[in-house]
Amino acid sequence: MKPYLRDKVPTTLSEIPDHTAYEAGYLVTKNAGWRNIRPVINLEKCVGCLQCYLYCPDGVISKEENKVRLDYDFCKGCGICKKMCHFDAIQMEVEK
Amino acid sequence: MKPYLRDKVPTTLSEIPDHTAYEAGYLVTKNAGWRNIRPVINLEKCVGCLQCYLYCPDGVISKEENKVRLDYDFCKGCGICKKMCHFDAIQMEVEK
Amino acid sequence: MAKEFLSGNEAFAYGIRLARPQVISAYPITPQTIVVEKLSEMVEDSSLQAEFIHVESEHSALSCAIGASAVGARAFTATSSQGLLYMAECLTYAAGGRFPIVMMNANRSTALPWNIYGDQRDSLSLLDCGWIQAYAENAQESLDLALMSYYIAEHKKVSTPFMANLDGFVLTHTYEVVEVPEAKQADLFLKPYVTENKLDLSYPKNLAFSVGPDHNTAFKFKEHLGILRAKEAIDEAEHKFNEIFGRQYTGLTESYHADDADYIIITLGSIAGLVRETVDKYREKGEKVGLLRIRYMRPFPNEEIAAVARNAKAIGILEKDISFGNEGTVYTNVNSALQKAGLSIPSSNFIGGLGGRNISEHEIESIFEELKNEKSTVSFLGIGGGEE
Amino acid sequence: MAKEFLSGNEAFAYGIRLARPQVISAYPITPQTIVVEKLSEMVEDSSLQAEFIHVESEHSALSCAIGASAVGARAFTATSSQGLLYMAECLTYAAGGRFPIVMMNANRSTALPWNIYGDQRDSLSLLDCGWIQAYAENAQESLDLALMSYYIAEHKKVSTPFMANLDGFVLTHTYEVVEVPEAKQADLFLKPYVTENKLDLSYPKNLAFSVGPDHNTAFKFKEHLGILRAKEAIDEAEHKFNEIFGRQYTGLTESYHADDADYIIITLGSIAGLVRETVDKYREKGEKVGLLRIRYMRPFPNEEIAAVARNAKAIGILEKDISFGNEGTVYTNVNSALQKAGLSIPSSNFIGGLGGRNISEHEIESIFEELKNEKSTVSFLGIGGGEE
Amino acid sequence: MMVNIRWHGRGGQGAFTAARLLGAAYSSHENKYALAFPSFGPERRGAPIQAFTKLDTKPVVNRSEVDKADYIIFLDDTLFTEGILTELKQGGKVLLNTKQSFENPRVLTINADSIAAEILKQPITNTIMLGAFASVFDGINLDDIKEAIRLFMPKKLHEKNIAAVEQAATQINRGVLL
Amino acid sequence: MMVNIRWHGRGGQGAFTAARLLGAAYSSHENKYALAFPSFGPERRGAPIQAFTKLDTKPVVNRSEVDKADYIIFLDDTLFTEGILTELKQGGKVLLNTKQSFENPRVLTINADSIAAEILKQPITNTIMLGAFASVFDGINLDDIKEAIRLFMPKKLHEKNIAAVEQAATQINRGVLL
Amino acid sequence: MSLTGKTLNEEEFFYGHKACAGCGGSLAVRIALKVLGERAVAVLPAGCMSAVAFNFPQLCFGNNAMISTFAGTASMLTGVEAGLRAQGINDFQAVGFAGDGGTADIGIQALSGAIDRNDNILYICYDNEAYMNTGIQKSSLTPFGAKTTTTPAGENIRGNLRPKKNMFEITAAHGIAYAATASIGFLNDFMNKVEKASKIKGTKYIHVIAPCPTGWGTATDETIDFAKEIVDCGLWYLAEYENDEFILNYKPTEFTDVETYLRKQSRFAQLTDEDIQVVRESRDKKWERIQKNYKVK
Amino acid sequence: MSLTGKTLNEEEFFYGHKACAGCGGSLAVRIALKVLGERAVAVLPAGCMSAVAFNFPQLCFGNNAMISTFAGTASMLTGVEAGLRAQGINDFQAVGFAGDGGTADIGIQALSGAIDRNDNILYICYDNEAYMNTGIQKSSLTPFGAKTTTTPAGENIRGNLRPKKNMFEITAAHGIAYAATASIGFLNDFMNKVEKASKIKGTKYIHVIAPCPTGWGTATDETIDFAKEIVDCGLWYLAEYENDEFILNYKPTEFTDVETYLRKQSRFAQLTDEDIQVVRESRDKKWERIQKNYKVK
Ligand SMILES: Cc1ncc(C[n+]2csc(CCOP(=O)(O)OP(=O)(O)O)c2C)c(N)n1
Ligand SMILES: Cc1ncc(C[n+]2csc(CCOP(=O)(O)OP(=O)(O)O)c2C)c(N)n1
Ligand code: SF4
Ligand code: SF4
Ligand code: SF4
Ligand code: SF4
Repeated sequence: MKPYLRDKVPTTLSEIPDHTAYEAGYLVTKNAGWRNIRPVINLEKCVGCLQCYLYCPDGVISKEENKVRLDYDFCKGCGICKKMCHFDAIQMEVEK
Repeated sequence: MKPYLRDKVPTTLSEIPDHTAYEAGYLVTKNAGWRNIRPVINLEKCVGCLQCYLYCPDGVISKEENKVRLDYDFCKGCGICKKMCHFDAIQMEVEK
Repeated sequence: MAKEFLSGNEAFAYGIRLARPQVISAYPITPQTIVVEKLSEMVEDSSLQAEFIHVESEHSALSCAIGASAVGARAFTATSSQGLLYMAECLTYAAGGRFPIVMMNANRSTALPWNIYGDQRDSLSLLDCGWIQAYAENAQESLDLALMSYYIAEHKKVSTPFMANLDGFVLTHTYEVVEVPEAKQADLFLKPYVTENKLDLSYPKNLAFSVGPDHNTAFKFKEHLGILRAKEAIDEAEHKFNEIFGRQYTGLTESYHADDADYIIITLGSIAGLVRETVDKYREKGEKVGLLRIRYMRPFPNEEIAAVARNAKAIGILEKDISFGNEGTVYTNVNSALQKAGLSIPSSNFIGGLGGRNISEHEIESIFEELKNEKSTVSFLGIGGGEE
Repeated sequence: MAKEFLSGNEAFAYGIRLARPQVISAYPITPQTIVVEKLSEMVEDSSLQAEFIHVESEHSALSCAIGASAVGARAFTATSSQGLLYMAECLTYAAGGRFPIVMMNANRSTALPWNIYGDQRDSLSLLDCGWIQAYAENAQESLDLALMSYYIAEHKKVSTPFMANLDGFVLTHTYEVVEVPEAKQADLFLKPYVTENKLDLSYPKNLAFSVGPDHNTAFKFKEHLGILRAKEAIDEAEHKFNEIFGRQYTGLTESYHADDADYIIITLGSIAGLVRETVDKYREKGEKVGLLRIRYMRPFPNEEIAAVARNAKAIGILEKDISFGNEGTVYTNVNSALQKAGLSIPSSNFIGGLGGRNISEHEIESIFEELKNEKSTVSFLGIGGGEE
Repeated sequence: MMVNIRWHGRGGQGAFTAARLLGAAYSSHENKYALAFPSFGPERRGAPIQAFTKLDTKPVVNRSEVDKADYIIFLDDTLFTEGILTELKQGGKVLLNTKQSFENPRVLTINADSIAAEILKQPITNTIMLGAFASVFDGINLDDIKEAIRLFMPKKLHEKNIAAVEQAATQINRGVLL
Repeated sequence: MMVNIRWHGRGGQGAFTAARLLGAAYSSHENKYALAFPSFGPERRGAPIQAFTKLDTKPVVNRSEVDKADYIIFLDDTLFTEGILTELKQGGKVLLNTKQSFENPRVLTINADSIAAEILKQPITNTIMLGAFASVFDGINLDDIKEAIRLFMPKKLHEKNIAAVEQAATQINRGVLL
Repeated sequence: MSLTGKTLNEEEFFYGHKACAGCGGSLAVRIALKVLGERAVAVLPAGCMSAVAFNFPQLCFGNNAMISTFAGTASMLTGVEAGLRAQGINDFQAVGFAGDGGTADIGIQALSGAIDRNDNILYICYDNEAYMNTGIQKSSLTPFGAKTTTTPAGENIRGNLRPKKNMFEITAAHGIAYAATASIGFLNDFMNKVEKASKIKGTKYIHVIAPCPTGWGTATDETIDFAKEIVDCGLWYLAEYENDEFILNYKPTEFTDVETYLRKQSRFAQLTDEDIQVVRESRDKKWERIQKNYKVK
Repeated sequence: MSLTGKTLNEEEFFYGHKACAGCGGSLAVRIALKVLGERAVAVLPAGCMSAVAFNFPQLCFGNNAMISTFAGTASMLTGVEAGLRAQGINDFQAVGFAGDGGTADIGIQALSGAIDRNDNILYICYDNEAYMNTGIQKSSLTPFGAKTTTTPAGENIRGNLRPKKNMFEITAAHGIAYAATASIGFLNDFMNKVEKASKIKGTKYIHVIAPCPTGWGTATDETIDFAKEIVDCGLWYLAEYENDEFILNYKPTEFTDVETYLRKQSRFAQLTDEDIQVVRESRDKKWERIQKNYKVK
């Protein structure tokens, strides 16, 4: 199962589990703040070779209709995807 | 240095060392009591091949004038020396 | 129930078999080995269905037990002395993770100097690590504790690992008559382990995680509550145990003529038998002395101690332990109980049995005599008091 | 003396360099790493002549130090938290062998849950293992302790390993102004290590041996005496230190307006600074409150505590620690000191800072307010009291 | 009165080095004291991090991170949001490395990136922001900062960083005027 | 009154097994209690060792090795010296496996080696000495010993050992008459 | 059928973690879990990968996962595997992900024990060549010449003086059921090895090179490049051990220059030409032995 | 000149100890010390050899010697070596004597670390094939089929099911300076290996088979016979590793029957003919590999 953002952040004594055990894949913060540059995919150029999908350390690129899609909530802007794209379909742009 | 029997057995609080450190090779008891059979060397037959000396686990056989000598204080009567002697110079005898 | 002639180690192994652990991982160390050897025989002869893992060290023994417990299996390990120290990291880990593992510890002196005989420095030096700590007096209690331990450890309110301590050699290697319950009865007493504290293939979990400054206290507080609540679970277990097996235990402590005594020896483990016999002798002479045997060091019996001490003129704590640079650890704990209860009575510490030194009946008598001076002192049996 | 802007870790490393250890063996762990990294830089740049050993674990780190000390070399190691627990077996070993190794411990919470921040559960849970335990308040004291530690540990009457504790992050990673003594002066203060407790090629020894029941107590008693006598050695060291460097320390404890105070907070480590400031505020208002800072947990300052508590109406023990199933360990020890001195005054336990939780000035005030109730309670800062 | 400075940067940008240099520079004087510390924990490359400097005329004993700061300094404007202003004490100021300009008088800006590119030839702005701070904050002067750079940074970096710091001091002044 | 029995043998001779069988046999009865334990520590092959049995009509609580014994039993006469007699309680007896004869009425002898050779076909004398003890000590009868052998020894050893025990019981009686 | 981006499980199991931008280790973990799927039960010791993923309430594994003690990866895996099996559960894969320090130093006792028992577990060492989570200290897998905080480079010493321990051959010397080396620069190879391993019963060990931009002093977008180059220049190799045999999976026709590889990383900045020659020679010596003892596939 | 009974140092350094009669381990320690002489500084972990020799006030080493923690043989040796060197002392030999359990199980972390650092120490493992001091429990060097107290033989299981870990090849896979196997049945070979090792700088590992009559269930006078036979029947071999190369020192012209070897020991009493066939086949497989990978001298 892919970890995903939850609404509820356990904080009170009773919400905190009795054991160091909790639901798998429970996310409460994003990683978008890590970026000062962001990858932008040019879907025109993308041929769906999936190299970016495969090599993204954060797994934020997913397959979509023979091309790829990027989850900016969790992309850290490392630039690997751009480097892996042999079709020049990804550009890194400065964050605003 | 070969460990050897000492007269003094430290027992009082002041004789006991301050650290877990003491003179090397300090013996206060013998092992003769371990034996119920004892090796007896027939010096006539002994040719000084030193196999018993070499293989005695307790090191109680020493070289002496081209033959060997046995320290009964520490021999345990295992019988290895007898087995190692190709010249039948060692016999195991029942202890009294 | 069958009557058998068993050593403490064997009795404990019989109790563990009745508890049906699913994973056993242990590493040999004198004087614990027999319990593990017995269990491996039981696994071999199929009288116990368990995975028996030959681990490479005690750290691995407890790590393995933690892994097994983390998937919801009932796990057992056993160790002693150096082994307990070598797994210290995992002790804290298991406690913080609230894994109800049971461990038998054969109380043994710790190096240096090396010594394989019984004293209680090993377990008492790790008293703070979050485990329930019980001390058995004899082989029967060892067996019964083994069975009860899982009931208590796994209790929903408790979820805390359990260390059952048996005095090395004088208890672990000494044979006596033991009643061995039947498996059927044991199954009535102890149900299979059910928990949400586990990795679960149908409901994935993340376990044994990090918690930052904000919430860390909450986890530690809950861990503390868990072990405090063991007290109720112990009462519950002992009550049920009595119903099924007809033997009643007495909770965190056992009082023997302590309630109305002027002079009380507080102690733990197998030496209590000899103290009890000595109390009888004094009582025959009409002297009001008593024994309070600590059965559990954690949770600590603060109330029980205060209750008997309230009427006493002096108490003596006899323990096989020294916290270097201060005093015996049991003594420190008992003193705190008195202090919190506002009881200002003389209490003295008698440190004995270190490295397996024998504690004689005569020495126990001399403790009672010493208590009559109504002073607070710390002394080593056989050596005496402080520096001078 | 040069004035430098250093973190606690760096200051400690500077102090160690002045002490000229011959063998350094350590394994990385947050928040200790910096002290080791600094020392490796010093070895690299030749400002320190020592063998620097990259060991494979903390058990090996201390084993290696023991080996070095066993041939008469001055040895240093450092660790924290999990690392301290992982080497627990060697702690007891070094103490029983009377090897005057110095170790810096960066106080950090212990897993589970994982947490890298500062609390004192690591060292306090291993209080009984026979080491001298000191707690520094700030970077200057860290440096000075590093240098004094060898003087004390190696003192003929002491021969006991020394653990210097620095609160993780708030002390180890926090930069402040520190006076750094010069090497020449330091050499006046601390002489090379000379001992008979070593393997010696000109006079062979057998070390680290076994001792059976008969004599074991004697060794344990001597070990106990050694650490008790550290008190004199500490006084001696601090006196000499003052002569040479012009800074005077105050032995096992440091009293700040505690002698005539009605309400006293007893605490240890870096939080003392904030308590001191709070005491100032109360004193300005004319309220008689005070601070007793414990500088050494072993040997334990029984007399010092009794002396200030004698005139107090209530005392509060503030510590970053909990012994699960009972109370904070410092509290237990302090209560025993009171009990032995026959002082029946209310004492309360305030457990704070677990897993690096901040202790605020406001909370310190609330402790003083709570003490005015003159009751004995145990509570967790931020959570409160017992079960309900 | 204690002055609290909070630094914001990303793992790898040197925010803590600046915090430390500031503390060292300030406390080099008689009767001036400082504490400096990073936000604790492992610093992950790219992750937003903080660092702290506390300055006072008596020894600083409160070792905790403070909620309300006198100055909040950003090495990177992608970390800045207006919400941060609520974390300022009254009269407190934000110092921001940015190309943009802000209307808010509590936000002082400087284009540290361009100074860095020009003088340091590297996108490292920590000492530049330190220089900017020194010219804004009365309690410290530029020479102390330069001295700290000489004492605590590798020798080969001295010259450039001192130049950058000087440049920053002039530019932030302009920033304030905006 | 408690009866203390001490066994002397060498590592590997089974002295402790005998001690344990005795305890089990005795305590199989209502209101009879026993403790049995070896001399603690690793048992080295060949090394002289001891084992202990304590018998009583109330639970035995004293777990320590006793200095003075009611019976001292030797599986091997090379371990015996006359000095040992001082470790007997008044009225106490030594049981000795030996070919020799002793004048001392406190020393009861039996040639267990020959019984072992004859019946067990192995030089193991522990059960034989146990049988001898049973016929000397009133508190226990031979049947209890046989039952303990059946319960605690591997099945294939039952028959021979029971035969050996019976033989021993008759022989030691003769020994006493000497 | 061999695994590729197209055929790989689309689910993500390692997501939202706080690893550095461009972290190679996190890619190794992510990909391995995609191969193993939801019935992977993961154990991670202290180290970057656990530190970035288990910060309650931010829990970044979608499958079952737990942190182990630093020394206890393999022994906790053993317990997990035995514990599930003891409950009659068999369709799962117990997998460990440990760093180089956690594997080759403190964790080797437990790993060696698990291999010796032939426990049915998969142990993956992501090798970033130092203790990274604690801030780049030397481990026994730190290569010769690398600067770390405990092997500083200065006037007297130019970084780490010891060669890299060969965990692959050490596990092979245990007679392990399956061992392999890999690199995240060659993901298809890695994926297929993980898949192959998951189908073998007994203990499996995969050692995957996973560059760490933070510790190596490289740009975040170069991680994969270095993971490729280290193989191409011959300082790492792709191989397997099975049935008592070593197999080399890939032999570069010609090695690229190690100097190029080294000079780009700031951890090697201080190396002299002689140092680099030492690296080159030890590489050649290693390849001689590979040539001799490995079957080339 | 090779060492023999005639040329060996006449001094005894291990004397008066309480090892069982006929103990093979004690012979290994005794002989090694006679080779190394009075400047040997010995470290022994918990185990039979320390347990029998260090009972204050009965101290049975004539040279400098100490007990280490069970896991800490190698790391304490490292400290001893570094500590003496730091004091300017160089003419000594730091030597460890550890049992099979202390070496291959709990001690392997420290041993692996010491080899990795190439510390100048000599580590001798006396292998009696089980944890003997605690009463014969299985270690990872217990051979297939052996009965121990933790691998009991009964209706369901016939003793230990796992093969013996190969410590010699594991240390070799570390690229150790020198490693060797030996047996106390071939004392001259053992003596010469100890002597050779003492002259090599760096880490040296010697693994010497040392039968234990108590644990093997054999007569006290047969110790040497078994130590010979285990080599003659091919279940053990005499070899060295040096300069990246394996060398076989001795190849029996024809193997004696393993069955004869096994049947005489009570630890193997329960083995069936099929079990023995398994032993035979695994021996042959091992020798095939030796044939292939070892240089025969
Ligand atoms: C017993 C113990 N010692 C030390 C540590 C501290 N520690 C945590 S992670 C870590 C570094 C891990 O390095 P590595 O295994 O190489 O993984 P990486 O961080 O590089 O991913 C260390 C030393 C610990 N948690 N436990
Ligand atoms: C940490 C630790 N665990 C367990 C022990 C107990 N112990 C002492 S000696 C020993 C057996 C040693 O076996 P081995 O290393 O094979 O040597 P041997 O006794 O066979 O000579 C064990 C398990 C210990 N001393 N320390
Ligand atoms: S920049 Fe890095 S994290 Fe973002 S999508 Fe590309 S590879 Fe993934
Ligand atoms: S019998 Fe054994 S101990 Fe005695 S001399 Fe012969 S070999 Fe040595
Ligand atoms: S330090 Fe290295 S290994 Fe750790 S998270 Fe960052 S990039 Fe990954
Ligand atoms: S048990 Fe074995 S190894 Fe130990 S002393 Fe006896 S014969 Fe030697």
